[in-house]
Amino acid sequence: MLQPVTEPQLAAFRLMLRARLLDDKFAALYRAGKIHGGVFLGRGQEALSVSVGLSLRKGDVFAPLIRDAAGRLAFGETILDAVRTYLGSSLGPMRGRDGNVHRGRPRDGLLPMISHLGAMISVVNGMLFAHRLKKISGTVGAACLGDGATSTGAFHEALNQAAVEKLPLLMVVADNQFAYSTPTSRQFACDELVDKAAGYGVGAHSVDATDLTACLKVVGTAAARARAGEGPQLIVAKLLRLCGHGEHDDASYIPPEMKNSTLGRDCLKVAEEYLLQQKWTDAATLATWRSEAIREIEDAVAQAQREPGPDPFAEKWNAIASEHLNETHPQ
Amino acid sequence: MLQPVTEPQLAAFRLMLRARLLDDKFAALYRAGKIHGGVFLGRGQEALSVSVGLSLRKGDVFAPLIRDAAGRLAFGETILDAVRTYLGSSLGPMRGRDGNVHRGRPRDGLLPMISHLGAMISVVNGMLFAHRLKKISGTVGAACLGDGATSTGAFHEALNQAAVEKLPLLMVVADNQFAYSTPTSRQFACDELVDKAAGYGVGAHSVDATDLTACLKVVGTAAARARAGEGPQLIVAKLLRLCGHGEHDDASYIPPEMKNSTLGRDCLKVAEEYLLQQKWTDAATLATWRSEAIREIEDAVAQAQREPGPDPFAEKWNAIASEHLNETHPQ
Amino acid sequence: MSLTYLDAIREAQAHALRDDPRVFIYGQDVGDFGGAFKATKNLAKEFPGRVLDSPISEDAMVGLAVGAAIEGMRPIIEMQFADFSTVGFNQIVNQAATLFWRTGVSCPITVRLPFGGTSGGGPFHSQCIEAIYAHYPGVIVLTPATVEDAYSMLLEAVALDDPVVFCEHKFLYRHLKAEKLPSEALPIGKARIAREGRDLTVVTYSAMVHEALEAATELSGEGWEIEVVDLRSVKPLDTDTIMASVARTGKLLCVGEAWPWGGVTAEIIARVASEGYGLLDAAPQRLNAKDTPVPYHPNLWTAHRPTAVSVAEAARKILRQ
Amino acid sequence: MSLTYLDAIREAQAHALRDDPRVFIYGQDVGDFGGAFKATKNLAKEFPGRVLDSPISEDAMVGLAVGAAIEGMRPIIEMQFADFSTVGFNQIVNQAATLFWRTGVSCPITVRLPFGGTSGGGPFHSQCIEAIYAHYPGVIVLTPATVEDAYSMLLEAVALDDPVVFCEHKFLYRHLKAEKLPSEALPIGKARIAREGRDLTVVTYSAMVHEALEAATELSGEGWEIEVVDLRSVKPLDTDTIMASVARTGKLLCVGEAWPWGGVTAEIIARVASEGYGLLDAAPQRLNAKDTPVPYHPNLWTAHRPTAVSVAEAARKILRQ
Ligand SMILES: Cc1ncc(C[n+]2csc(CCOP(=O)(O)OP(=O)(O)O)c2C)c(N)n1
Ligand SMILES: Cc1ncc(C[n+]2csc(CCOP(=O)(O)OP(=O)(O)O)c2C)c(N)n1
Ligand SMILES: [Mg+2]
Ligand SMILES: [Mg+2]
Repeated sequence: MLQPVTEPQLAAFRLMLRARLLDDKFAALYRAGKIHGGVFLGRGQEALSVSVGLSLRKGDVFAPLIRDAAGRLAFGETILDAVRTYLGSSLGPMRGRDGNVHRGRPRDGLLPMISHLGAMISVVNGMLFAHRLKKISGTVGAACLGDGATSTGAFHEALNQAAVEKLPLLMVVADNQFAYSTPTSRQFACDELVDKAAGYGVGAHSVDATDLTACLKVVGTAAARARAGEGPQLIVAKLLRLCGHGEHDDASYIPPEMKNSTLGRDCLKVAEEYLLQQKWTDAATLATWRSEAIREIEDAVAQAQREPGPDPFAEKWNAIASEHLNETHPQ
Repeated sequence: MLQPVTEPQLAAFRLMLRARLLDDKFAALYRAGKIHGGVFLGRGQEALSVSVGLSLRKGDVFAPLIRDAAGRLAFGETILDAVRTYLGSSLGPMRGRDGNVHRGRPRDGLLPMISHLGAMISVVNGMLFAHRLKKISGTVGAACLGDGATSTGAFHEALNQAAVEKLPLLMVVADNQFAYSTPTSRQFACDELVDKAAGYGVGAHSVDATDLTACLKVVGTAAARARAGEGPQLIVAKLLRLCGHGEHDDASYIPPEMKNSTLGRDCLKVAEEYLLQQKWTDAATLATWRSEAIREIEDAVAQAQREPGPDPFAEKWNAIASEHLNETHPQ
Repeated sequence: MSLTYLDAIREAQAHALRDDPRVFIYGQDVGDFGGAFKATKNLAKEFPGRVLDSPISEDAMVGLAVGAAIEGMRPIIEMQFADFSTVGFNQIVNQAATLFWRTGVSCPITVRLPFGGTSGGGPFHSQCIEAIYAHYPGVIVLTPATVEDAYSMLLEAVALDDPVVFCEHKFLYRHLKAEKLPSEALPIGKARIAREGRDLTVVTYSAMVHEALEAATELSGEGWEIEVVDLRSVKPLDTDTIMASVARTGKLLCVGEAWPWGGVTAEIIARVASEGYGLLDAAPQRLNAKDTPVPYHPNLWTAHRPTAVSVAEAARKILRQ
Repeated sequence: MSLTYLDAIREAQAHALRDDPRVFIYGQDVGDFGGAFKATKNLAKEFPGRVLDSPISEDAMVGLAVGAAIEGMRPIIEMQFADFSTVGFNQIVNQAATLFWRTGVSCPITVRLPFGGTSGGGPFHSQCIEAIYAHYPGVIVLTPATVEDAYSMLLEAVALDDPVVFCEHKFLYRHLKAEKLPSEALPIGKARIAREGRDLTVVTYSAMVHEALEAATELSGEGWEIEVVDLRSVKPLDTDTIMASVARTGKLLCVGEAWPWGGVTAEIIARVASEGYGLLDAAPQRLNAKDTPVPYHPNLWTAHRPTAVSVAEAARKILRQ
């Protein structure tokens, strides 16, 4: 007998599943040589990422990083935007100018990351700061980061800036044990990354990122606190990256013991088992969800593949917005 | 009846006094228009600074900042080096190429700061790291910083780097309540800067910088721990800057209540009273020290003023060390 | 009433804050203190909540500005010295400068850089680093040389839909005076003929305009008429005005206070040589600072950067060919 | 045995580590993993404790190198991509580059920048930013174009007493092959005539040397003999070799993959125009990437940077004058 489907875990799981299947598709396309450049997956990070996306509302700000397919979908990014960007369609949000995970729609609060780690956080601050100046209240902004990127000066300056301005920033750190091949022991020396919170004077939250229920709860609480005006909230989530740094990387440096530990659990599997065990859903429903998602993804891929790539002759080769200057000073 | 003069406070006080008098002289020269560019004083910060300098030995590394006249003298910098640099003598360590507080002798472990705040810390790390590679053990390095400079990305990256490498770094933060005119409330939001230590996994030490005895003890302990291989030590010292940011600044933004608080005490006066009260010295001795220091300073100034400034025609206008390239590729 | 270049910068900011609710100022000590150079004096009081002290975090300062710009604001960032912008460099050239091209969303931020040499400034408080910004696509780089331009170009910078690096020369801050602020101005992207002449074109910008003018006065005593072109904006560059001047004089000297390699002077000579080759009747020359850090001591500093004397000397060499 | 450009870089580092106990390597993932591009493959194992993973802290990475250099070491820093060096920029241009001039103590560090465009790289993994480093006094900037130069110039870089920014082109990493490593080489600061010709001098560097050579082959079919000068080092620049070539051909085309404003091509044209004006019998020209971020999509990327086709086209325009 199924419980009412209003359990938040259910909606979250469905998004995670979609994200995983989307990632799987990108991996397949990569192997088939259909994608230019790198492919970066969020495998194992979906529970955290979806929780972040779901904690946000319209009007909020989201700066995902490379492993946030789930959070993006939860925040409202379409599968088509993702696929078009990966396949370089000129109709995608980046028009072939940028690719893969470097996509976004700033006007909708979804920031397109630049590659420099840590650089998006202060941009989120700026948007939240502008909200304050414009007397828009009740919004929050989430910035995602990895364990490795906590070593950047940009992270430090931005988190401190948010703390000084008491901005409603969710600083989400996915401590997935590796920065590319570099283990955390070569990245930081504190016991836990969340120990940094006190040094900035921000809220501190830890969570097991393999556990969807915990993620929803902890991220939700943090978001509520930020929204209530309690200032920035640092969330540190622990997990293991269940893929290579990118699809070019076999991650053979990850020790098997780690893979076999609780940390190495797949949050999607854990959540699925939990939902089934709670009888909130059943295998048939999950199969339907899966096939629906696959169809949507396949449709998007088929569509994007039919779409034209960018045309260098039609391209406006102007980096600046001031049209009058482009006219008076052509390249 | 005087106690034996081996009390470390006595030697420290004497250096503080020399630093204060040297600073006073620079201030006077500045007012008289005899100095090109800015003058930056350590007034009120001598107890901390001298403690850092005294905690170091030959072979150690010291990266002083703008308020470290006392520490420099304690580490072995001569008054003449300071005066020559401020007066632009071509015989000084910077040969008129750089001035005022931007002086040092890297080969002697005394780093000449670049102005970019936070930038010297990782350089100290590099020297300590080289010691390790060269199998030199037992050395430490001290890097000084202000409350304001803790907001720089450079500080964060370097302290984290030292922690990861477990380098014997003394990270000395003088929380003197202001960064130029900016109060700490606009600089950070943690309760105490020392709360940052846990987030880096480094030793934590707080001290009242108006109290010489405390400074000597706390800095000495921290240095001993670093020297014993316990990794970086963060020392946060509280005081009030008893001067302008530079001598061009009247610091009228500092509230009188703050000046009149315990924080606003002059460490030199406090130390003097304590030494007299302990009967470790007497007024006559102090007067002698003072006049000896003044004489040395005046002699140095007289000498540097007689010395030639740099000659632009004799100057080698080459920024690179590779002589063969300078020859084959003259400017 | 007489206004300095610095007053003009303050007034332009006051004007922008007054006229446009989207404008705010963010930088170290810009609030109650009014900035290290007093360029924001009294503005925090006049415009409460819109002139804010930042932590010493150049990277985050610029990042915040970009975010605010995405939300439709028009932030002005003050760097305490241009030299320190190197630690905010990434956010300027990779975040702000790429936003419009990548997303179609414009990034109207103005980053004010107090730049250039003053006596006793030394290696880290004197730099002229306009070229490193101009090298990147997506950035407008302005270098006003007069009180009037400091005012009107800063206003225009704030109004532009692109990231602007506004290089204001510290040496000119209190040195230059004008009677009143202009109500009209050349648009950004147009160079100005600062002095007309027929024998040689000197193309320059910022503080060096005044050295060039002084040299021109000196040379007029020797019978030479020097035309001085003040670029005003180094990116975009007004190639047309330069070319027209060179067409008249046939001779070109480019003067810059920055280091030589890849500086404004190199860019201009490259343009004139490739696009206006036939206009030249002598080899174009350039005069820059020496290729070393900027020295602290006035003896060295005066020899390091171009001055009226060295400009005149370089001009004579070309004229006598 | 056949060696790639990447192999050459690895071998040079192995050689330096073997011969000189002062050498160590520090960078993200350079240790057991062998680096993002495998340029340090197996070196951590071969040289225990001397090839170390760094945190993601470009500023501190360079700072550490400077400190170690002061202590007499010869550190090699690997940036994961040149594009990320912007956040280590300050330590390179203001710390490392000024040390010798300020103090007389040399600063022998080598900063390796995997740079340049590859298909699908996009705006932040493709940049050619040699010019921003070359603009600053105190830095040597190297841009090897061949397997042999990648090897010998990296060895020389490590041996030099100055900070070296070593720009190794990612496109060449696996693309170029050689039979063996050289035992002799031109010194740094000397350009190489990559192909002799009498009709036009094409001055270029790094990956563009190969585009220029391809264009030259194509043009030889049309009866033109193109001389291709491979700069090897963009600072210092070998003006003599360029001038001598231009003296022979009378015509100059400069090609660079970097953005145009103030790039290597501007610097070269400025030098030739001012020092070798009489040698030219046509306007010198330059061909660069377009002045926008580097596009991700191959369609755009191919149009953004110069290629053999566009080099040939630009050359024809000059030749037909
Ligand atoms: C400033 C900067 N330096 C280096 C890189 C190259 N880089 C890209 S991802 C990565 C590892 C990131 O690790 P982490 O932050 O833990 O995130 P994860 O990949 O584990 O999600 C590195 C070093 C970069 N993008 N930016
Ligand atoms: C990166 C950088 N930004 C700005 C400055 C300009 N600046 C010089 S000193 C100073 C204030 C420093 O305050 P603090 O760190 O508290 O040291 P204190 O002067 O109080 O000793 C500032 C903003 C700088 N030197 N470096
Ligand atoms: Mg990670
Ligand atoms: Mg302070």
